[in-house]
Amino acid sequence: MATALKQDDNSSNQPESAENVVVRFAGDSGDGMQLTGGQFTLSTALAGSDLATFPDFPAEIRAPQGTLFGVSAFQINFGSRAIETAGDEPDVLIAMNPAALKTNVDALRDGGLIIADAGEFGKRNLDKAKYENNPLEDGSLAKWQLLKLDISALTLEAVKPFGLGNKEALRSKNMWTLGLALWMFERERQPIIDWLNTKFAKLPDVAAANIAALNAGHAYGETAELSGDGLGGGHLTTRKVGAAPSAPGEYRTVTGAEALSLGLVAGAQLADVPMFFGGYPITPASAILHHLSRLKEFDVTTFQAEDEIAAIAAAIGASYAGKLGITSSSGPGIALKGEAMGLAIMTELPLVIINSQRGGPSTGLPTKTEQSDLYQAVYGRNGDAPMPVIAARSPSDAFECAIEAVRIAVQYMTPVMLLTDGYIANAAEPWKIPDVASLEPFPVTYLDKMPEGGLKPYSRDEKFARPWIKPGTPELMHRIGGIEKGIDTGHIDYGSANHQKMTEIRRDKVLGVADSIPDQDVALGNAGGKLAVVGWGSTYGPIHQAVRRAVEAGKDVAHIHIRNIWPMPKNLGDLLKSYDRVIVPEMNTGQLKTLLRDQYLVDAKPINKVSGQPFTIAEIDAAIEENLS
Amino acid sequence: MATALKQDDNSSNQPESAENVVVRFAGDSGDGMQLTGGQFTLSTALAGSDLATFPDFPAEIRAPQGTLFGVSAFQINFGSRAIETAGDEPDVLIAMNPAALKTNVDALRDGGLIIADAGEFGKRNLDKAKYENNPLEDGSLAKWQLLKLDISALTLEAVKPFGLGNKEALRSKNMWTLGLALWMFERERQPIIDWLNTKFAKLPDVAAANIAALNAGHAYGETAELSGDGLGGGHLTTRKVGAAPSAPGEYRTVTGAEALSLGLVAGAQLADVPMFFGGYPITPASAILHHLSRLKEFDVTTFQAEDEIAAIAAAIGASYAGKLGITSSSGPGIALKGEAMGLAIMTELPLVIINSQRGGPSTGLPTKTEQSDLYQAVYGRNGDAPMPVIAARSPSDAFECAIEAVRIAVQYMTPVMLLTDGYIANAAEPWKIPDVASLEPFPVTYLDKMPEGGLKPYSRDEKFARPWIKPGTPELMHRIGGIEKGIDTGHIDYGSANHQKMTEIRRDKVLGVADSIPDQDVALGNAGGKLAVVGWGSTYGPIHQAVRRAVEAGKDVAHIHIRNIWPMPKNLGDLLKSYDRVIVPEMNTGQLKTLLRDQYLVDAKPINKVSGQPFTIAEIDAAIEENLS
Amino acid sequence: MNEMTKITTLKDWETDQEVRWCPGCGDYAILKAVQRTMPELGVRPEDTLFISGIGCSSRFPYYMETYGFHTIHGRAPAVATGAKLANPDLDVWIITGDGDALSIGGNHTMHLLRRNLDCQIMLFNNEIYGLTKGQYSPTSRVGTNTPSTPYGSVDRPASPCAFALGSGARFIARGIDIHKDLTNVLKAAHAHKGAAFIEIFQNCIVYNKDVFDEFAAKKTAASTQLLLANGEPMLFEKGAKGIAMDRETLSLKVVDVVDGDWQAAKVIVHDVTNRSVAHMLIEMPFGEFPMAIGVLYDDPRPTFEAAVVEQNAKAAEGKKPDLQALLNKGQTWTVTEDGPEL
Amino acid sequence: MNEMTKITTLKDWETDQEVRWCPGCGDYAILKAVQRTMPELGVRPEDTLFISGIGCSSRFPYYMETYGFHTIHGRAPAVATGAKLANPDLDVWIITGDGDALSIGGNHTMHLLRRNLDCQIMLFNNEIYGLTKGQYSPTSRVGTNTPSTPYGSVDRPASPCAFALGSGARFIARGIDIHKDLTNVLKAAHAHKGAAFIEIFQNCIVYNKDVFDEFAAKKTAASTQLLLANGEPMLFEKGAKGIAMDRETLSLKVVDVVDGDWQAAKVIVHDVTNRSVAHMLIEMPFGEFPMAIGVLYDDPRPTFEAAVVEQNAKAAEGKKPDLQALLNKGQTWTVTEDGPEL
Ligand SMILES: Cc1ncc(C[n+]2csc(CCOP(=O)(O)OP(=O)(O)O)c2C)c(N)n1
Ligand SMILES: Cc1ncc(C[n+]2csc(CCOP(=O)(O)OP(=O)(O)O)c2C)c(N)n1
Ligand code: SF4
Ligand code: SF4
Ligand SMILES: [Mg+2]
Ligand SMILES: [Mg+2]
Repeated sequence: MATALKQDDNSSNQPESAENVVVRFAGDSGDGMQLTGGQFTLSTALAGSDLATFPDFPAEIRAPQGTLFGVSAFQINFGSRAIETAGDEPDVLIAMNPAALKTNVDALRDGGLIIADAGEFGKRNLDKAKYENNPLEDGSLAKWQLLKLDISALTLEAVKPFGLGNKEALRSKNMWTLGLALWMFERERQPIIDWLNTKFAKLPDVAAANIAALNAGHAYGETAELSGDGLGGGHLTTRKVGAAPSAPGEYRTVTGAEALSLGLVAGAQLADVPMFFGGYPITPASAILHHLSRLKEFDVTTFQAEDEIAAIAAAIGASYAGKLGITSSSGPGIALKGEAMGLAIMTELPLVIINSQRGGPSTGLPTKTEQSDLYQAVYGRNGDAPMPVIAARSPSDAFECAIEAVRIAVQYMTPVMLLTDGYIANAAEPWKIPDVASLEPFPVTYLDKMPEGGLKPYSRDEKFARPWIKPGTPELMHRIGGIEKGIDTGHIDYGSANHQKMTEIRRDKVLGVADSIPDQDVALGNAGGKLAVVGWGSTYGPIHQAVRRAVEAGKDVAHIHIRNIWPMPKNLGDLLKSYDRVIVPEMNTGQLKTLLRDQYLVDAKPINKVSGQPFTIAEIDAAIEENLS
Repeated sequence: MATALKQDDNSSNQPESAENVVVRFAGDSGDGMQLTGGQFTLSTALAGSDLATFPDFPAEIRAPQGTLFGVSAFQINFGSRAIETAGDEPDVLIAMNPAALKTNVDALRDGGLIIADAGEFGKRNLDKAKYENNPLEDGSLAKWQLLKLDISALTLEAVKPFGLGNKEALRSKNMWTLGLALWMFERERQPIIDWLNTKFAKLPDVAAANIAALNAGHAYGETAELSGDGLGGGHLTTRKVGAAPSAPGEYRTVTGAEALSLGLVAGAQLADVPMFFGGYPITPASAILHHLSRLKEFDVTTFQAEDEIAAIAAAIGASYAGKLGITSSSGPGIALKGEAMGLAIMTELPLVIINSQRGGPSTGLPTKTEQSDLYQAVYGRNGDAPMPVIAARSPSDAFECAIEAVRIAVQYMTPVMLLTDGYIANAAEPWKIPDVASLEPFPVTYLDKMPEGGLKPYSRDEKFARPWIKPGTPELMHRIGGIEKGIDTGHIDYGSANHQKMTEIRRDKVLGVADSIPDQDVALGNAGGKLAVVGWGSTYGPIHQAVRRAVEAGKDVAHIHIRNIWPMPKNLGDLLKSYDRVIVPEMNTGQLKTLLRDQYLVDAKPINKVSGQPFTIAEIDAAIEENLS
Repeated sequence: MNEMTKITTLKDWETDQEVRWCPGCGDYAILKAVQRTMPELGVRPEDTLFISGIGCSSRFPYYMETYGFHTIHGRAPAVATGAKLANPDLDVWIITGDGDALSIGGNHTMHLLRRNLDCQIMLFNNEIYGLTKGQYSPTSRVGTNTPSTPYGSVDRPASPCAFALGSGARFIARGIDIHKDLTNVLKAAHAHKGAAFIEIFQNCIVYNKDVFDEFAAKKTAASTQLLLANGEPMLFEKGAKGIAMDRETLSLKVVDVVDGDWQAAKVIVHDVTNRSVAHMLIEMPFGEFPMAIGVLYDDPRPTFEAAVVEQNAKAAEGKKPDLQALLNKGQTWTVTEDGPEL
Repeated sequence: MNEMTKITTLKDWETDQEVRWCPGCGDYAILKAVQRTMPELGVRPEDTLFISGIGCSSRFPYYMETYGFHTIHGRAPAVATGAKLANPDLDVWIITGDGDALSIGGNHTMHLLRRNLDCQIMLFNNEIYGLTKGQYSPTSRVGTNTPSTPYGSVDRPASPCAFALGSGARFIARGIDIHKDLTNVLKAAHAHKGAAFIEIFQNCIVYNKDVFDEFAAKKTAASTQLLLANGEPMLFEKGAKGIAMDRETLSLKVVDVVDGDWQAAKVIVHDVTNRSVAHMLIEMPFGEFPMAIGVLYDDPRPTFEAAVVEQNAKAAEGKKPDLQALLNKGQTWTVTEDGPEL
């Protein structure tokens, strides 16, 4: 359990060891908090701690400085044991201005530490944050520890030698703060210095100033006897969060968007087929487009289309032409692609559709996370239009899921929907880098000559997949389209019996995917028992932690996390029926629970949260408690 | 039960009385079979028989004459008792050419009657229909009664006096055939003559020729001693199908598309709000656009948009501006509207969305019927996007459903999806014309002055509906949009608690619609018992007939037909649980059954048909049989 | 102008919502220009409707104390069409961006223009997707480096005004966010009965800073901008240069004007109703030519909503909206207790 | 032309599928024209890809013995873009209708044109929605009576070629379904490297019979058609009339040509690279002017797929697609049995 920075009344200089600590950096959008958080993450990962992060952006537009809605925050939970969530309550809040303090302080654990840049708490900023009095002075923060530093002034001082303008100079505030944070948790500065030197290779002055600020912050921690309100006259000391036990291997940090992009590249390589990616920018899906457009040497073509429909249509065209078509968007954009998904289903072409879910409905909450597109993924098309759906649970899981999506698409000649969400897309975690040699290839074969008995574009293999034929292949000219196709021939066929049969084939083909996926496992706890907590996607972390606590407390609870949303693993029904109760926490109003109840007639109870924020462990704890009694 | 035209060996000249007869007119697309069927329907309705029809069009494009895929058919089932389906098997098939015979004869009841235009059975037409020999001559039709007439020649003869060209003259073949059919079933010719005179008011020659053909066909029946193969040397006589007992009142025939259009007009009048209809042509939804564009005097503005998205977007714009926005399409077009539906949900504007379902997925089977868009209706949007859904069961029910959809939309300030299908849209049935005075008005009130406490565009009444404010109203200027809205104020609000609350409000508002709808009734049979057959939409007919048979045979079966697909009637769960078994016949792979199982955890068993054709009674019979044993 | 209309001031057009663009964004200047212009148009806030799609620019309606609808990406023209048909008395303004209007929304833009719905369309062209953090847009120049084009964009850009003309627009103008003349362009657009298309060069200082400087910068404006005025010769460089027609190549050319004698130099007099010349002005390659600013084309035609209203009225003429009669239409029959009768 | 390419005949381009248009439909003539032209292009069926949307016209690919994709309504240009980027060696033909290309699909059409994807776009303009049984389309003239406009349509029609030009097209041509010259237009389009836009006037004999007769009818063709040929004077009426530039109004006019002396009449020589004149030819009001038929504009620019291919190659230059290295990119650390080390 988290031990946070507590009052240090033994004056010892030894770093205190903490199992895990939650730190939240909060500042104005212009203050570079995401960057600070990202670099802190890196240094923490390099120290071997396990970690999870939660970048919490403001709404889309850069807000005027100092306003409440312009606050950008980055939370990291790191520890010497397995970390699965970004933490319920921060132990430390670093607040770069009044607005950042106001919007974030309530989440801080009672007794937690506030480090505030007192230099920014002038009248104007206080007004903008709608503070009548200066909270650093009026005692309103009494239940927390408070450390006031004039970070602005300290930074200006530190970078003075580089002769930057005031505005420019203040840009290094975040590095000063990072320096202090690194000191607090005994992290190495060198990787950050290297990074700064690379980043500002063309602006050596800026690099030097930033490094100076970083060092100054660090030095400040080391030399100043930090004390403040609520520190009880004690000093702030460093906390060492040790390395988490993890399997030997090479590691890096990875965000969900990165891991997913890498997984797609890996999938295409394993399938031995070039990739065509059609996208249209939308938050939070754009990151995948951005990542892939840098990977052209991997036979990746990216196409920024005029809209989401064109993006999927182009991907379908590319698949027909023999590349692997991939498209990606978020809720509203996925809604627009529905008609074209039907075309891919009817023409039985491989296609991967990625949905980085965000808060809905409509434009909703573009920068907040949610899991409310499961219905849309499974059911959201005209006609009987079955499509495999899989969901990633975490950044590193996204890598594997992407490969799996590609495998299903090419082996079954079908579109596949891969669900991720805003939280996974932006969150970072340490990732044991897979050994490429250990990944199993699944090379596709195109039909490239006339089969005996003539060309039948809708004949099927044992998986019910039809052949993939590249235009350009002599003799195999054929035509496909969205009207019902005749069995085997693929010609237009309006016949009654044919439609019945083809509908069944399409259904059975997709159901058949279940033959190629592993049985559902139990992530934690026993198979069978009193209570199963069933999740999918990014709720993995809080569910897992809560179930772990419950199991450790001797309770009969299990965690089941479903990756294959459709079709589901074959044993899932029996597994669920082996529990007295099943609860399904979801960041929506109860969507997976519909599938479970429909498919298995189990009394799955929904536990729902739709606030744009991930579940806290405590919320799942409470649900477990309630359902065990 | 149907008694069809049988061998007439008592040579009696008295019309035989039949409980119901199924007649199928089949010919080339150019032969005017839909028209013939329509007029026969009218005359039958005028005679007071109950009836149901099933127009069976060829695929979209006019095919070259005489081809198999160019056959157009029209089936009518009429009787002196309640008729609910167009009939499983025709008793009489009128085949205007070899292709029509070939594609339709197999459905004919053993011993049924074929009337064929022998004049069209030349080599060319036989070839086109892929007949090696002339089936009228080679004995292959032996299990049916066969009457060969050279209708073409007889028609030419009849219209000779009018000096039309050969091609023009042959156009009257269908009227000749209709004349014969009218004779066979002792129907009045006058209404048809009136109709022809009106239709061809500007072409009196054409009118006269058609009337002459009609009279000639009729006279032919009366005077010729009709005999043929399989008639066993007997004569064809007339069959009188009496009037069905029906409630006193004024009647007319109506197709689903007509009734639905009329219902929308009625709904708008009852709500006292002008209608704006935005559509984009698509089969089979276009008919609604066509009907409404003729009703401008009812304060109806129709707008043919550039695509389905523009059609719904314009309807939303019109609703914001204070009219009732309505949009209509079929499967693929509805898929395109998904994103905009989210906008209507978020902005809480009234909107009616009509989906005339057709065979899917993708372009699918545009002219065939299916019920496979229920998933899309209930679940097919991004985010938690609840929307009321209702489904019409028959042409005349479509009128009431349209009014109901309008009522829910304006009373709850919400988009509403109204489901119909290709079968309902095109089928005709007798309709007891409602007394307008008996329809309950539900006039809307716009907010038109500043309320006490100031303007709160997202404040709510007891139904959770927000006020409807027309631009142009002084003082009440306000802004809405697709981003999450703050409680009451409607300002942009990204807050966590607010989103949670608003999501719940949107859900609860829609669930609250259940307070304003009647309890689910049992259409036939007892509440509680061995087996409930639960349907929705256009499967009403075959289910009802099959259950009637079963009940009459003493079986413990009930028919429940759900109009309110979402939210469902409050008593539905308990009602379903009062049966030992529940089966759900649907023209899809099992969509309503998902809702029932999810909502009530009842073991609803799907009975599915996806052949583009309505269920036959026999198919439901079989399902009942199987599930009773 | 309705004589009863109360006289408004800039303040009457401001909402209480905090404006949320990046400090320094060109959108602020446009907002102020609009708020400054509205009082001069003699219109009432309650009759005014701002409709936008999605993008930084599309936040605009929240800041106007009028009716407003922030719709979905690309669909503002369609929503506007419905609103205007539902209430033709509304004064409809569409606010959109280069992505919103020309990428996802190109089709609706074109159909609104060809139908000629009476409204003003203000396209904030910053040659970038601002809201989604800086990807290239259909108007970005070849080679634009963005997160989605790390090696530079390769697509040939669209020209908003050429697109509008090809779509059948009857009013086309160009303005610059911080240019004081913007007000006049807005007034001309408002005066035009029908769809008025205005491309406004807008500086996205975060993702595409100063891309328009080559002609928008004040210091060089005299030689880089051709400020158009109807009935006036097409002069720039303080009258030292003008635009004339090259009779050989049948295309425009820049000519020197000596001593102000533009007639001698055969400088063209701007006729806002000349569609062919408008086409040439729009397509003049910048660099070789100055950038044409102001009203390029203005030649009204009957509007869509007027035609719809007229047709609706005509079709309804003399007909009574009798619902019962409508239901009873066609051939009917009566069933009495004894059975049916015709 | 690949020298190895086997010589094909019309038969090689016909499928075994029954053609399902209405007897007499103009589509038949176009199909035959294409099947007749393909052998002359020296291309191979297996390298040829026909992509269509939805509509009567869009059934076309089923009848061509090539690769073919009958996609969804309006999206053919987008599908084609993906296919061509995936395999730039394919010879891509897009078949579309006035509804498919200009109503639901207008946006994709415009973006394909501005990007300049190398392909041929054949727009079958019959000024009606054929497949859905005769509603008016964006090209239908004002007053068209259809099931959805029982009182006549009121929308101003779009001009396909003007739209194409406004979208940045670099090749624009017009043809007539039954006109023998259609083959030449197709050949010119195929020869053009880049997006070649062809509007074909197509007679829908069921729902919009003979609407083009006023200029398509053979007997009056001499006076109603201006048949364009590059480098040739713009003459019609058997040389008795021509098109010249009105120097006053800066627009086109019809002039009489006496004794074949077109130079004297200042008749314009058609230069397919003159974009301004192309604009005027496209917008010439029919009646007052003849209808311009043939290649109106042809001035190639680099193509989209070539630029993409080039950039991809350049970006990959010297880089090895080493997946393991990619995964290991950035700062990594190693965990041994004893814990982490940098
Ligand atoms: C359906 C849909 N697709 C994509 C997006 C994401 N998106 C929002 S604004 C925008 C582009 C904005 O560019 P522009 O219209 O030029 O406006 P600007 O922000 O530059 O003013 C995009 C791609 C969205 N909101 N909805
Ligand atoms: C998404 C969608 N909307 C509507 C339709 C119905 N639809 C099919 S073709 C068509 C228009 C056809 O017109 P055009 O493109 O001019 O082709 P034509 O039939 O005249 O050759 C329409 C509206 C459809 N198939 N899909
Ligand atoms: S991102 Fe650009 S366009 Fe958007 S508000 Fe900031 S400066 Fe303006
Ligand atoms: S409806 Fe018209 S366009 Fe379609 S096939 Fe028939 S004649 Fe041709
Ligand atoms: Mg922009
Ligand atoms: Mg057409």
